[in-house]
Amino acid sequence: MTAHPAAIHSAAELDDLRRRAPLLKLDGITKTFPGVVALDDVSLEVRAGEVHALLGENGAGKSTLMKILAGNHQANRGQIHLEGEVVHFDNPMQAKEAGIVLIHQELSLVPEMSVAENIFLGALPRGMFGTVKWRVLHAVAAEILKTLGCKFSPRDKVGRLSIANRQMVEIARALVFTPKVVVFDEPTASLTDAEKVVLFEIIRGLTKKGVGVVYISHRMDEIFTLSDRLTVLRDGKVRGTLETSETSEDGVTQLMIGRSLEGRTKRAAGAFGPVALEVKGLTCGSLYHDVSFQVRKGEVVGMYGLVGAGRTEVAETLFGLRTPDAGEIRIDGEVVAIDAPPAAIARGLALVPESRKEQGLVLGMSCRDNMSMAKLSGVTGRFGFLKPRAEQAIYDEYAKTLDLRAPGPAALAVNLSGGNQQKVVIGKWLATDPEILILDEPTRGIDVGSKSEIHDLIRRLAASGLAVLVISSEMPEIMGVSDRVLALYHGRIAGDFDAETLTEDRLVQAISGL
Amino acid sequence: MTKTLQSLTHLSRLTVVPPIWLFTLACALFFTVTTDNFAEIGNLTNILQQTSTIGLIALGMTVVMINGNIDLSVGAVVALAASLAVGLQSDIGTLPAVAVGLGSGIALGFLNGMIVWKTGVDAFIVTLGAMIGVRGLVFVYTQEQSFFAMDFAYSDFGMSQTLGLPTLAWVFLGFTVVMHWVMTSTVHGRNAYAVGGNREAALNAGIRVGRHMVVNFMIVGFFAALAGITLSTQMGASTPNLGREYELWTITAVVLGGTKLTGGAGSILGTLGGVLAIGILRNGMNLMQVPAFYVLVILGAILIAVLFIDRQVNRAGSEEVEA
Amino acid sequence: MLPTWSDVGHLAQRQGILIAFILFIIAFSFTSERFASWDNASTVFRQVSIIGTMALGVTVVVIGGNLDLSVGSMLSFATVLVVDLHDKIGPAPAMAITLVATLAIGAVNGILVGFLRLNSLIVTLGMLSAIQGVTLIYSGGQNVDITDQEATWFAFFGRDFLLGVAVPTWIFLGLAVVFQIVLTRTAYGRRVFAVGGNPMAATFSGIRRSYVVFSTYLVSAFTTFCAALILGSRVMGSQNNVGQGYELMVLAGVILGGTSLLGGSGSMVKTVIGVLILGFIQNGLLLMGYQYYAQWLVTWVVIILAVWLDVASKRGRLFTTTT
Amino acid sequence: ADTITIGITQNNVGVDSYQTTYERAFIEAADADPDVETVVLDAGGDVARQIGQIQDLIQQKVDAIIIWPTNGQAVVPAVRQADRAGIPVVITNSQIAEAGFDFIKSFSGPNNIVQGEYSAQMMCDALGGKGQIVQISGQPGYTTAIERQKGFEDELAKSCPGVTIMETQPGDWNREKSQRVMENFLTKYDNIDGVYSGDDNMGVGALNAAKASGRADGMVFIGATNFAVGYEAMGRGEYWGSVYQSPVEDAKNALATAKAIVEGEEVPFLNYFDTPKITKDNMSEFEKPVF
Ligand SMILES: Nc1ncnc2c1ncn2[C@@H]1O[C@H](COP(=O)(O)OP(=O)(O)OP(=O)(O)O)[C@@H](O)[C@H]1O
Ligand SMILES: Nc1ncnc2c1ncn2[C@@H]1O[C@H](COP(=O)(O)OP(=O)(O)OP(=O)(O)O)[C@@H](O)[C@H]1O
Ligand SMILES: [Mg+2]
Ligand SMILES: [Mg+2]
Repeated sequence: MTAHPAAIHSAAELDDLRRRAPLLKLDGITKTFPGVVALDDVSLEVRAGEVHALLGENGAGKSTLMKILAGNHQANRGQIHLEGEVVHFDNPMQAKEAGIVLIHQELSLVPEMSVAENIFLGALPRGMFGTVKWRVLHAVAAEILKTLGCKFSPRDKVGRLSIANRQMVEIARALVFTPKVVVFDEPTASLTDAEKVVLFEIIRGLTKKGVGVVYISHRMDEIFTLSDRLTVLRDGKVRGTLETSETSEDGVTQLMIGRSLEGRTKRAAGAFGPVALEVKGLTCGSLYHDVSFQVRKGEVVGMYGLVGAGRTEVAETLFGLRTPDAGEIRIDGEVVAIDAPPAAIARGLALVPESRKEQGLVLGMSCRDNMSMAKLSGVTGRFGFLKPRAEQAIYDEYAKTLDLRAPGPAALAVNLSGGNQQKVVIGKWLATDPEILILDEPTRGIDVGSKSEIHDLIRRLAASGLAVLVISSEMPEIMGVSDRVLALYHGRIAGDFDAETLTEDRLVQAISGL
Repeated sequence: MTKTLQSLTHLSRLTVVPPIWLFTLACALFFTVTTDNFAEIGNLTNILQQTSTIGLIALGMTVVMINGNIDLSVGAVVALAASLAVGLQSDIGTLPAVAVGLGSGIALGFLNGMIVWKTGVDAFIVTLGAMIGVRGLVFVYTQEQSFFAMDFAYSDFGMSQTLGLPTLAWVFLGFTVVMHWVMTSTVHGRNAYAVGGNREAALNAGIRVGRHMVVNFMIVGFFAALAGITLSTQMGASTPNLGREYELWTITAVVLGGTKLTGGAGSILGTLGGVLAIGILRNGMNLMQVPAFYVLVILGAILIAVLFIDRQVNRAGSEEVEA
Repeated sequence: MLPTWSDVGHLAQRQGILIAFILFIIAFSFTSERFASWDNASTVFRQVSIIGTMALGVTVVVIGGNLDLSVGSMLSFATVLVVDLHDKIGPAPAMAITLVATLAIGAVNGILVGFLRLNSLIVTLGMLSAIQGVTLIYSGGQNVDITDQEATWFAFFGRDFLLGVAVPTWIFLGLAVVFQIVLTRTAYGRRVFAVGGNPMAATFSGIRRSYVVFSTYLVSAFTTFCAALILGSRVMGSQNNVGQGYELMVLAGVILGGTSLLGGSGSMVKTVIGVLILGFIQNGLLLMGYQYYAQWLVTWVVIILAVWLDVASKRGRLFTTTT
Repeated sequence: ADTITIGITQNNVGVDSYQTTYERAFIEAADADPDVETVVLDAGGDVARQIGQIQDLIQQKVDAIIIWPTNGQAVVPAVRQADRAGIPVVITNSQIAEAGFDFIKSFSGPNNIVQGEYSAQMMCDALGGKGQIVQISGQPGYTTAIERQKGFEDELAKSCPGVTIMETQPGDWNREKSQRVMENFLTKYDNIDGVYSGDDNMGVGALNAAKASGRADGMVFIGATNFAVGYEAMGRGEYWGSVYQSPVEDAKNALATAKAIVEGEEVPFLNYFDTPKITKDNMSEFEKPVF
C-alpha cells in the first residue's frame, strides 16, 4: 500500500489543496444489473481534504457507486481518475493498493477473529517466516481503539461485540494507514451520539492530512455538520452537486425526493383504547429485570436506551424467542404463555427485528416470497397449495404502501438496497394484520423520505387501533413518533414519560441512570 | 446452580483446550478401568501409530475446512502416493520414489485448488470428481496390482521406534506442532480463518483468496500423500484400494475436533483430540472384544453422543436467541 | 412468437446444466451408435432410478440446509428387511413394516438434527455406521433372497413395465414431478426453502424450523424406502452392504444438478438431470468398452465440466475474477 | 492343559454371507472346544485397520494369530512383526505374498487360481469349445478377484482357444451392480454365448438381466463360490455350473491348524481344502449352501 505523507497541513495549505485539481474524479459511470440501471452516467469529484457527502433515497445507487470505486463492482462505462491518472480496479485489492478504503454499509468483518485481526485484515504485520507480529498488531490496534474511544479490547472476538461496536471496528480500519480516499457508507446507522462525536473528530483529522472523504448518510444533521460539499443521487443519476454552506435541509430533500416533507402529525392524547399489551415484572437472567409497562390500543410507545440496555431482548421475549425467568405477559387482559413465534403471531403480535439480514429476510428468496412468509397460512388453499394471486396481492399492497423500489416482485431480496430490504421486512409484518406491532430499529438505514413515510405509517396504524411498541436509538425518532416513552437503563425501566411533556435532557438523564 | 454452571462455561471459554479432549480423556479412563491392556505403554503407542494415518490427513483437512472448502479426494491420493512410493522404488531408489509420491499429492492438490479457484465450482464437487478420477489414476498406474517393497528397510522404518515412541507417531506429532504453529501464528494461517469466516470480507480486505486456497489444497494434498507413504511403510506394500472411505473418517475426526463445516473456525488441537478419540474408541472396543456388528452401532452412537454433549456444554449460559 | 436470442441466453443462464447434459449426450452419440437408441435410454433410466429416487429425498434435505449421508446404509437396511420379511410374512406386510421401520430411522435423524440441532454431517455419518451395524445384527450377516421369484407380485416394482416404460422409471420420474410441485407450489415447500435459506429469519417469521427439518428427514427416509422396493424387487435379494457408497453417488447427483450444499436453493428437475448425467456417463463409457478405471477418469472430467458450464453460464464468464 | 488363546482378524464380515458364515462357524467350533479361547476381530476390508489389529493381538500376547488377509502383500510386515514376537501365524482363505512365507506357519484355505481354472474348464465344456463370452469380475484390486480372474483367463487361453472373452468389467461382488453391467453388455453385444462371474451372487445378477431381456435361453452362466441362489438356479436349469466352497470347512480347518501348531504338532505348509466343481449333473451330491 502506498502510504500518503501523514503531515498535518496548515489551514492555508489545505485551502490550496482543495482548490487544486480534484484528488478523485469519477467520470460518466454507468452500471446496470439485470433489470436495473443502478447508475446512469454519474460523475463526481472529490478534492483532497474535503468531506464530500453523498445523498439519495434508498436504492439511488450510492453504495453501488462506491463499490465500483473500491473495485467490488466494475462499471459498464465510465472512468476513474485518481490524482489525474486513469485507474482501473478489477478487484478490491487493487483499489486498496491505490489508497482507497471503503467502510462498507453492510459490515465486512470476520466474526470468529479478534478485533485486532479484523482491523488489520489483509495486512497483518509480517515477521520472520511469515509469522504475525502479534505485539505490534495488538499495540497498534489498541492505540487506534483508544483514539476511537472504544472500551473493548483488541483481543475480543468480533462476533461477541454489539452491532455498534462492530461498526467501530470497521471504522478503525480507515486509521491503519493514511489512505488517499476514504469512503464511509452509512457509518452511523447503528452508532450512538457519543460514538458519533468521536467519529466526526476522526474524519476531521483525516481531512487535515489531506485525505479525501466521501460520506454517505441519511441523516441530514450529520451531513450539515460534517460536509464541505454534497452530491445528490436520484434513480442512478446525479441531481446536483452543491456547497453545503449554500444549501438547506429542505433544499436537499427537495433534490432527493422531488418534494419537501410535511411536519409531524401529532394526535390528541386521551383517545387511546383499552390496554392491549401489558408486561409485569418480566425478568430474564442477566439481560433485564422487573420490566413492567403497558401499551394501549391506538398508542405508540417508544423504548429508548443505550446500546446493550436490553430493549431487543425484551422484544424477543414478547415474541416467544426467549423464555423469561419471571413475570407475566397479558394481551387484552388475559395472561398468555408465548413459547414460540407462531404462538405470538396467533396472538396478533408482530416483530420487525433488529437485523434485517440475519433475522428479517431470506436473502436468496424473492421479495414477494419474503413478504408472504409470516402469513403462509393466509395464502394457502386446499391441500397446502399456495395461491399465487393472494401472494401477489400482498406484495402489490405493501410495495405501494411502503413505496418499495424493487425491480419487481421476483427480484431477490439480496439485490435490493438496504433501505428497501427494510421495507420488505416491514411489509411482511404488516401483511399479518397484527394487533400489536413491535418495531426494533425500524428505520435503520432508511432515507429521509421513506423514514417520514414510515413514521406516518406508524401513526396511521396506531390511529386505526393498533398498539405499537417502537425501539429506536435515535432520539428524534423516539420523540417524534411516540405517545409515551420508556427509558431502559441496564435492563431496568428507568422512566415512563408522556412524550408531550418530555424533554431531551430528561430522557438522556434517564437512560444514563441519573 | 445456574451460577456455577455459568462460571464453569465461562471457564471453558477461557481455556484453550477444545471440548473434545474431555471426551477423549473420559474414553481413555473408561477403557483403563474396563480392560487389562489398555493403559499399557505398548498399547498406547500402538494407538498413536495407528491413528497417525488419519491424523496426518486430518491436519491438512483441518486447514482446507477452516478455509471453507473440503477435500474428498484424500483417500485416493493416499493410494496413489503409496503406490508410486512403493512401485517406483526398484526403478529409481527409495528416496526418489518417496519424493515422487509426495509430489503427486502436492500436484493433485494444486490441480484441485486451481480448478476451485478458476472455475468457481464448489470444492465439494471438484474433489468428489477427483476422488473418483484419482482412484482411476491409481488403477492405471498399478494395473490392479499391489506392490511390495523389496527391501525390508522400508517397512522397518514404518515399524521402528525412536526414543520409546513409534517413529510414525513422532512424524505425526511433529507435523501437528508445525501445523498448530502455522494456523495460530502465521499470516497464512490467520488468513485461512479470514477467508473461511467471511470470504467477502477477506476479498474486500485485499487477501488473494484464490492463491491462498490453492496453497491450502496443496497442503492437504501433501499430507494425504505423506499419510499414504507412512501407511505403506507400515505395510511394506501398497494396494490400489488403500484409503477407501478415509475421507469420511477424516472429516468426522476434524468436525468432532470442533472445526466448522462452513469454515472460519476450528483448531489443530481440536483435530488431534478428534483423531485420538476415534482411535481410542476403536482400540478399546477391540480390547473389549465387542463383536464387529456392534462396533458399528456403538461407534455411530458415540459420534452422535459427543456432538450432543459438546452442544450442551457450549449452549449453557449463551445469550443468543434460540432460533 | 419466436424466441429471441436473449431468451435463449436467459435459458442458458438458468439451465446451464441442462445444456451441459445435452451437449454431452450429443458427443456420446457420435461415439457409439447403440448409445442413442430408445432401448438404451430406457435401460439407463431404469438403472438410475434407484439412486435417482433417493436423490429426490436428499435434495429436499439439502434444500432445507442439511445433509443426509445415512441413505446408503438405510437402503441396505430397508432392502434386507423387505426381502427377508417377504418370504416370512408376505409382500404387503413386509412392505408395511419396512416403511414404518425406515421412517423410524428417518425420524431419529430428524430428531437429532431438527430438534437437538446437531450437525447433520456427523449425525448422518454416525447413523450410516449404526444402521449398517443394525442391518448386520438383524440379518446375522447373511444375504437374503426371495425364493419364488416368478410368482410374487413384488416383482412389479423392479421388473414390470407400464405402457412400455419400466416401473422403476415411473416411480423415479413420478416422484420427481410430485416433489417438484410440492416444493414450488405448496406452503410446505416454501417453508423448506425458507429454513434452508435463513433458519433464523424463518424462525422469526413463525416457521417451526425444527419440525420442518425433522420432516425433510422423513422425506428422504421415504424415498430411500421406495428405492429399496425397486432394488429388492429388481434383484430379488439383498446383500447387507448393497447400499454402501450410494450416499456419495446420491449426493453427487444432487450437487451435479446444481442444488447448493448451503441450503435454500435447488430443484427436482436439476437433481433428475444430475442423476441422468451420472447414469449416462457410466453407460456410455461402458458401451465404448473403456476399462473401468478409464471410465473413472472420464467421470472426473465430465462432472467438473458439467458443473463448470453451469456456474459459468450464471456468472456470464468462463473464469472467476478472484485474485 | 492350560487354555490357549487364538486371535483372528478377518477380512470383511458382513460384506457377504460366506464371510459371515465363516465367522459363525469359527466361533461355534471354538466354543465347542474347552481348551480354546478366541479374540475375534474384523478389519472391515481396510488393510490399515487389519495391521492395527495384528499389532493389538501381538500386544495382547495371544498364543496364535489367524489372518484372513485384506491384501496378500500389505500384511507381510505385520506378519513378520508377529513372527518376531514369537507368535505363530496361520493365514486363512486367501494366500499372502511369497515374501511372507518365511513368517507364517501354515496356509489354510481354498486355491482361488485353481477355482478360476475349474470355471474355465466348465465354460469350455458347456460351449463345446467355441463361443464368445463376457466376464464380470469382483471388486478391482482384491486378491480373490484377481486370482480367480487370472486362473480363468490363463486356463481358457491355454486349453480352450475357441472361447474368447469379449470384455471384462467389475461387478464389485454386488448383485445389483453386476445386473447393471450385464444390461449394458446386452445392449452392446448382440451375441453373448456365456457369462463368467467371480461369484454366484454376481452370476445371479447377470442371469436376472439376461432373463429380463429375454435372452437367457442358451446363454451359459458359470460362477464361483456356490451360493444358495446359484444352487437353486442350477436346479432350474438356468445356471450351468459353479465351484463349491464351504465356509464351515474353511473355518474349522483354520482353527484346527492353529491349535495344532500351538500344541506343537506338525502341519503341512499349504493346507488346501477341496473346492470341487458343481453342475446340474452332480449337484445332488452337495448340500444346498446355507448362504
Ligand atoms: N448485486 C446486485 N444485483 C442486482 N441489483 C443490484 C445489486 N446491487 C444493487 N442493486 C440495485 O442497484 C440499485 C442501487 O443500489 P444501492 O445499494 O447502490 O443503493 P443505495 O443508494 O446504497 O441505497 P441505500 O441507501 O438503501 O443503501 C438498487 O435498485 C439495487 O436493487
Ligand atoms: N460492548 C459489548 N461487548 C460485548 N457484548 C455486548 C456489548 N454491548 C452489548 N453487548 C451484548 O449485546 C446484547 C444486547 O445488545 P443490544 O445492542 O442488542 O441491546 P439493545 O438494548 O437492544 O440495544 P440496541 O437496540 O441499540 O442494539 C447483550 O446481550 C450484551 O451482552
Ligand atoms: Mg447503500
Ligand atoms: Mg437492540
